[in-house]
Parts: sequence; structure tokens; C-alpha cells
Amino acid sequence: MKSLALVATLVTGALLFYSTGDFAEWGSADSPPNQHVSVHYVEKAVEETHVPNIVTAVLGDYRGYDTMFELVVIYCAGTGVMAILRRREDEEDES
Amino acid sequence: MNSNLHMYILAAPLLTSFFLDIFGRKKQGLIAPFVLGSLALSSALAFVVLGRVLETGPISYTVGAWLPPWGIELLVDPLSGLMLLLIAVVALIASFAALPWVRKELHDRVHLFFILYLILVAGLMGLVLTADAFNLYVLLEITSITTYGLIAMGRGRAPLSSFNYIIMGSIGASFYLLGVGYLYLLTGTLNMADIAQFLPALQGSFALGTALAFVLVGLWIKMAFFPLHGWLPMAYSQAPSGAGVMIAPLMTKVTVYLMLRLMFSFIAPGFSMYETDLQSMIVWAAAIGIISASALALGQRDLKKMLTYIIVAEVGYMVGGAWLINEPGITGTVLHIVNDALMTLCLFLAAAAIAYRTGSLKFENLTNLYQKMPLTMAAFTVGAFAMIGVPPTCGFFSKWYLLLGGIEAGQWGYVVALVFSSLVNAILFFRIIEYAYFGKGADDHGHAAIERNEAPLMILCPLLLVAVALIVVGLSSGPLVENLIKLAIPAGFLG
Amino acid sequence: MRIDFDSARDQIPQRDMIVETAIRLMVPFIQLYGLYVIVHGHYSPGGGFQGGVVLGASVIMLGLAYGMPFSKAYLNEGTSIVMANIGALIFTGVAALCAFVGGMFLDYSALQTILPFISPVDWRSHGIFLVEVGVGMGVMMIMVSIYWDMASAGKMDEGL
Amino acid sequence: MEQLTSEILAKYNYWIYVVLMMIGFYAMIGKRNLVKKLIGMNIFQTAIILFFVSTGAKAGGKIPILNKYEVLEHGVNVNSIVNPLPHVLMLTAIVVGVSVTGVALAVMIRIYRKYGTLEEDEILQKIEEENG
Repeated sequence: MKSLALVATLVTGALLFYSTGDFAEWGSADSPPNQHVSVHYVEKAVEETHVPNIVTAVLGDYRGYDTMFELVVIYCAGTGVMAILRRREDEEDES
Repeated sequence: MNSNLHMYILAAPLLTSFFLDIFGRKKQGLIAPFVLGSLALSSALAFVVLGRVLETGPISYTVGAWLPPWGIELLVDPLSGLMLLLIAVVALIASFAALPWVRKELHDRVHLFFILYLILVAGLMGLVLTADAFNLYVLLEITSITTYGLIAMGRGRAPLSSFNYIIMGSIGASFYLLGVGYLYLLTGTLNMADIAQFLPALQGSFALGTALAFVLVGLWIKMAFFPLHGWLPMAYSQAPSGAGVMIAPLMTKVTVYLMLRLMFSFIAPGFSMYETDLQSMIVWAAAIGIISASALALGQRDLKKMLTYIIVAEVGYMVGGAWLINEPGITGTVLHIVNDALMTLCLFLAAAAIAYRTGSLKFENLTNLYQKMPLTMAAFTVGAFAMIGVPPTCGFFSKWYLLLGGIEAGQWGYVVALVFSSLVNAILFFRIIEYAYFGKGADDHGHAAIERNEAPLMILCPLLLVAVALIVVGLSSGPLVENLIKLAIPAGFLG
Repeated sequence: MRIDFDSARDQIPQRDMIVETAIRLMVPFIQLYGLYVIVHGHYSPGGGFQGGVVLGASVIMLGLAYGMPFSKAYLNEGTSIVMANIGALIFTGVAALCAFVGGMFLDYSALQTILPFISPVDWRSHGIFLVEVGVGMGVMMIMVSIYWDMASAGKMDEGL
Repeated sequence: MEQLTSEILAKYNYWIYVVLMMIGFYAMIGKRNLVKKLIGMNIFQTAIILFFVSTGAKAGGKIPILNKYEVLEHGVNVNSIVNPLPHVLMLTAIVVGVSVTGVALAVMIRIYRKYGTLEEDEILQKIEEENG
């Protein structure tokens, strides 16, 4: 079991390690992520939302749908913890 | 196009769950009307939306009125409209049966159960709608977290199975997120259609192959594709029955839909990836998965456990059918998503009804059920026939399309696996029917010792409804394929 | 590794005057800072999640110093659940309201139809603020509720 | 030699992320203790966060908080501000990770109360004994 896990880990690691060869250089301003969608945010976010903090503008507005579900995720965690732990005495697990 | 109807489908269960937490804690009587009302509203709206989409064509909706690559895009096309309707209807039917079960099993945690239940439904609907790769991850985690919670509410081994599911599910989601990260690094965008535009230029890049591999493997873990299925049987069979009737039909099917959606966006025909051996490798893996899962199902002595292994085999059907990448294969896959959701719902409802009265689903305890619960067993038999693929029921038609697709693509391993699995299903279900019909032996024939003891109407009525639906959907397969599923498949995959 | 929950709850540790006093002095400032992080999210790093966690941490610190029952008395359990739901409802409610008044889901500028004297672009800014307040409330209450459940293993009576 | 140094500098973050990810992944599937599995999950998520944030870095970039009036008047030089999108995505991913950890810890408390241990082997042994 452990050797199987080790092999799986090494294979995944090798795959990821080898594919870093195709990546743009770290910190380069010309890499695709820094050139396509994000440019619009940096240039226009302040104008379009009047929020100086671009991260807040993107989080709250451009990708607000994500953030809504982010709150729902943490709400689920709270409800889930309650649902898992709050059992009546008579349905208690034996220890 | 400024219609928000499909957003209300999603918002109705979501908002209801918050109100349920405020009001349902004090007044248990409010839970049933809240849950049923919101899901009924969703189903009705989903029906209207599907009709509208068929009339006017796909709607591209942008949340927050930001144009697609910058904002989050939602796509309502015939396929997602069909899935929305399926999710809403299955959740509505399952919630009828869940109510008595949850009151019996969970006592004062009923409202917590239904909060998670409603958010799970909303999450599944969101998954079906979204056309944004990262939003898909967030929603995938919502459905996972609610499912972890629902499963861990069960008794006995449930927490341990839930923990295994948490670890496997997190690996799947993390792999998916890594894959999306790679795609973002290579293209600079998260919108699926926008990513697809950049892909032809990136052909042959090793990083792109890695990205797609991670996305696919992540989804395969989530849908329990054969070698990665380890978490599913324990998790689904240990879940509280009220949760099982909803999770089992919907979770894996929605994940299969997601794989289809990603294939439709990323792997347009003509793109080199599917001309390689990869495609037939996946189909072979599916074939091996179908055979192994069916063989494992033969070894089970518990009805619910056996059903979970059949689910794993069915996932093999759908993954294999999708990767045949020809018209009958994909048509069959979409049709099978619908049919399999209904068949699994029928069988799990029957299992829930039997367990409600007998308390156990071990084969030895299923004796004389035809005398005790004739209506339940009639519905169970219809479900079993559908699972085997006996003609008037819907299971036959989707299997027929899948077979045709396999023959057209020349994937004989897959065809053999389909036939083998149908035979195994026949053996499995006739074994149960034998137990349930003939019972222990001759000593109690003639005596009126066995009383009829059907499950409560809240479970029985939805069960009978689904059993009828199995036949109705089966008989209307032709129109369904012609008028709906043909429209749902992108033009490149047809013909 | 091997903790017996029942006996662990019997031995609530000795109260420590230094810890108690220090936390009593710190809590108001932490809460003020949490509010600042939420409210000032437009102009500095921060926002609803971060501020909510800081606010939640202040209540959890009270629980750690004085025992869980004290923090439950400090922040009523029923109130906390209702507040968590109101927080979530603010976000989803604003989102649905935007759709309801004729815009798209989460399109804050559509709220102009309700209060027309604020420009659509400013409405986006205020919409983000509204939503962040909801997030802050929700996250704070849920963090505290998770702490209560974990500390008392679901019994909600005693614990750290 | 210089070429090697520049190569290392260019890919250093990504290599470190792969190493972190491997540690986390191995802990998740190889370790037999449930707490260690959970810790592995958190390391895995941290690795992903490092990866995403690395994609948005710009050499010499400033934080994406601008002066409103100046920007409205003069505009902004894109290359001097780091990419905000990966940070937004990772805020979401962090919250998701916290939630999963919370649920996992709650499940673990129930497992511990039932079996009295968090070693997977011992738990499986106890289940065997229960089933006879």
C-alpha cells in the first residue's frame, strides 16, 4: 500500500515537474495570466466600480458569484459540523 | 436576453435553506412545507426554462452584467436545461421519501439535514449552469461538503466512510483545481469558451496535456470511475436513507455531465487529443471498470451495497459512451444520465421502503417481501428490469444507443462489457426477486401468517410514480432524443 | 493523541488571572480592529472574510480564557445562528434583489431603481460594501459556532 | 552557470510547489493516521495556493490597491501592478480549505468517540472484531 502510494506520488510529481518546462518565467509581465483577463481588472476596475482595492472589486463584483458560494461553503461547514456532532444522548456512539 | 428565471431555480432552495435555519429550529412542522414548496417551485421553473430554451436557443447569462471573460458566465442550453429539470424533479421526489426517514433516524436534527439537502440541490444546479472553470470548483466543493455532512450523519461506520470520502474528494477537487491552474497559466482566462479559443495554438504542449489530465482525473475521482471508485460503496451505503435517495441518483450523474460539458468545450472534434490512442484507452478502462464493478456486485450480500457497485458500473457505461465520441455514443450517454438517475432513484426508494419496514437489507431478510409489500416490490421489479435493460423500460433504449455507438466505433471490448454487465444485472436482480418471492420454504404456504405491511405513503407514492416514469420515459425515448438530446449536442459531435 | 473527552471536560484548567485580564483588555481592541478590517476593505487589504474571522477570534479567545460557557453567555447561541443566517441572507438577498428589480443576478448597479440618487457605478461600490458586511456577520458567527461544537464535542455544555 | 541560475530563478517557485504538493499527496494516500491525512490535505492546498499566487507575480509589481483619483485622471501602468485575479481565486480556495478541514475535524471527533483511536489499522481491526 505504501509503495503504491509512493509510486503514485512520484508519477504525479514527475508529471508536474516536467510540465514546468512549458511555463512562462516567474515574475514575467508577458506571461498569459498577466496579459489577458487581468489587464482589464487593473485598468478598468476603479473606473467601473469606484473601489480602489482591486482585489475587493474583483472579489465582490466581477467574481461576486464565486464569493456568494464561498460564503455558502463556510455556512455549510458550520451547519455540517452541527449536524455531525449534535446527537442526542440516546443515539450516542459507544466508546 | 434579460431573463432571470433560471437564477430563481437556483435561488429558491438556497434562500429557503437560510429561512429554514431561522424558523425550522423552533417549529418542526414548517420544515416539510418549506422544503417541498421550494423544490416544487424550482421544478416548475425548470420546466418553463427548458421550454423557453428549446424555443429560443441557448441563453448566455452573465452574472453581475460583466461580459464573459471578465465576469462569470452561465450557460443555459438544452443540455443544462434538461439537467436542471432532472435535478429539481429527482430532488423533489426524493424529499418526499426523505421526510419520514429523517424524522425516524435523526430526531432533532431534521432541520440541519434539510438545510444541507437544499444547499446540495442548489449546488448541483449551479454546477449544471456554470461555464466558468473556477466557479465549477467552488460549486464542486459545495456539493462535496454538504455530502460529507449528510453521510456523516448516519450511524455505525458512516463517519469513517465519510472521512475516506473527504480525503478522496479533496484529492479529486485539488487535482481539478491544479488542472484549472495550469489552464489559467497557459491561457490567462477562466471562462471555458475563452480557454477553448486558445487551445488549438497550444497543441502539443506538455503542460496542456498535464492540465487536461488533471482536470479529467479530478472529475473521475469525484464520479467514482472504476480504479478510483474506492470511496463510493461504503459512503453511499452508510449514508442515512433519506440522504442516499438523493445523493445516489444525482451526484455521479452530474459529475458525468460536467465531464461532457468540459469535453464539449475543450475537446472540439479535429483537436488532436482524441485522435490519439488516449480515446480508446479510456474506453477500454471503462470496459474493464464495468466488468470489474459488476463482478464485485456479485459478491455482495446486502441490497444497498450491491446497488452502489451497480452505480460504479453505470459510471463506466457513461464515461465509455462519452469517449466513443460519435453520435450514438454521446446521445446514449445523455439519455443514460437521465435514465440512470431515475432508475437509481427507483431502486434506492424501494430499498428505503423495504428498510423502513424490515430494518435490514441483507438478502436473508428479504424473504416473502412480495406478500408483505406487493406494491413496493412491483416498483422494485420495474426498476430492476430497467437496470437490466428489458425493452419497455427506459434502461433498454439508452443501452441500445450505447451499444450502437460501441459497434460504430469498433470498440468491441466496450460492447462485450455492456452485454456482460446486463447479464450480471439480470443474475443479481433475479437472485433478489427469488429471495423475495419464494421466501424460505414450503412450511408457510397456505397460512395467512404474512400480513401486508407497506411502507408509509410518503415513501410508497413517489416510488410508484418513479416506476411509472421509468416506463413512460422509456416509451417516449424517441421523441426525447429527436427533440431534445439532438439539440443538446454540439454540431461537431453529430454525424 | 488519546484524550478522553469526558474526563477532559471534568478538568477545566485552573483559571489564570494574567490570561484572563490580558484577554479582557485585548478583546475590545480586537473587535474594533475586526470592524475596521471589514469597513476598510475598499481601501486596504481586508474585507468580510478576514474581518469576520478576526471578530470570531475575539469571542473564541474569551472562550479559551474563561471557558466555553462564558463565551456562550457573551454571545447567545440562538442569536449567533440567526445572525449567521441573516449574514448569508444579506448576500444572497442582495443578489436576488438585483435580479428582482430588473437587472441581472448580483448586478448591483440595478439597485439604482430603488435609490435613484446614487449613480450605478457608486451603487457597485456600495453593493460590495453591503455584501461584505453580510459576509463578515456570517463568517464571525459560523466560526464561533464551529468552535463551540468542536470544544464541547457537540454537547454545548462545557469545554475549552 | 549564469544560464542555470536564471533558469532556477525563473522556475524556483514552481519547483517548490511541486515538492510541497508531493509531500501533501503522499501524506494523504500513504499515511495510516487520520490526522496525518488531514495535515497532508492542508499541505496540498497550501501548495496549490503557492502555485496560483506564483502565476500572478510580476517582477517589481506593486500591490493592487490604487489611488482612486489619480487613476481616474491619469490611468494606470498595468505592468507595475501585480495580477489581482489569482489572489481573489486563492481567497476563495482558502475558505473552501478551511471549511473542509472543519468538517473533517468534526467527523474525526465522532470517529474517535466510537473507536477510541485515530489509527486506521486499529479502527479496521476493531470493526473486524465487531463483525465477529
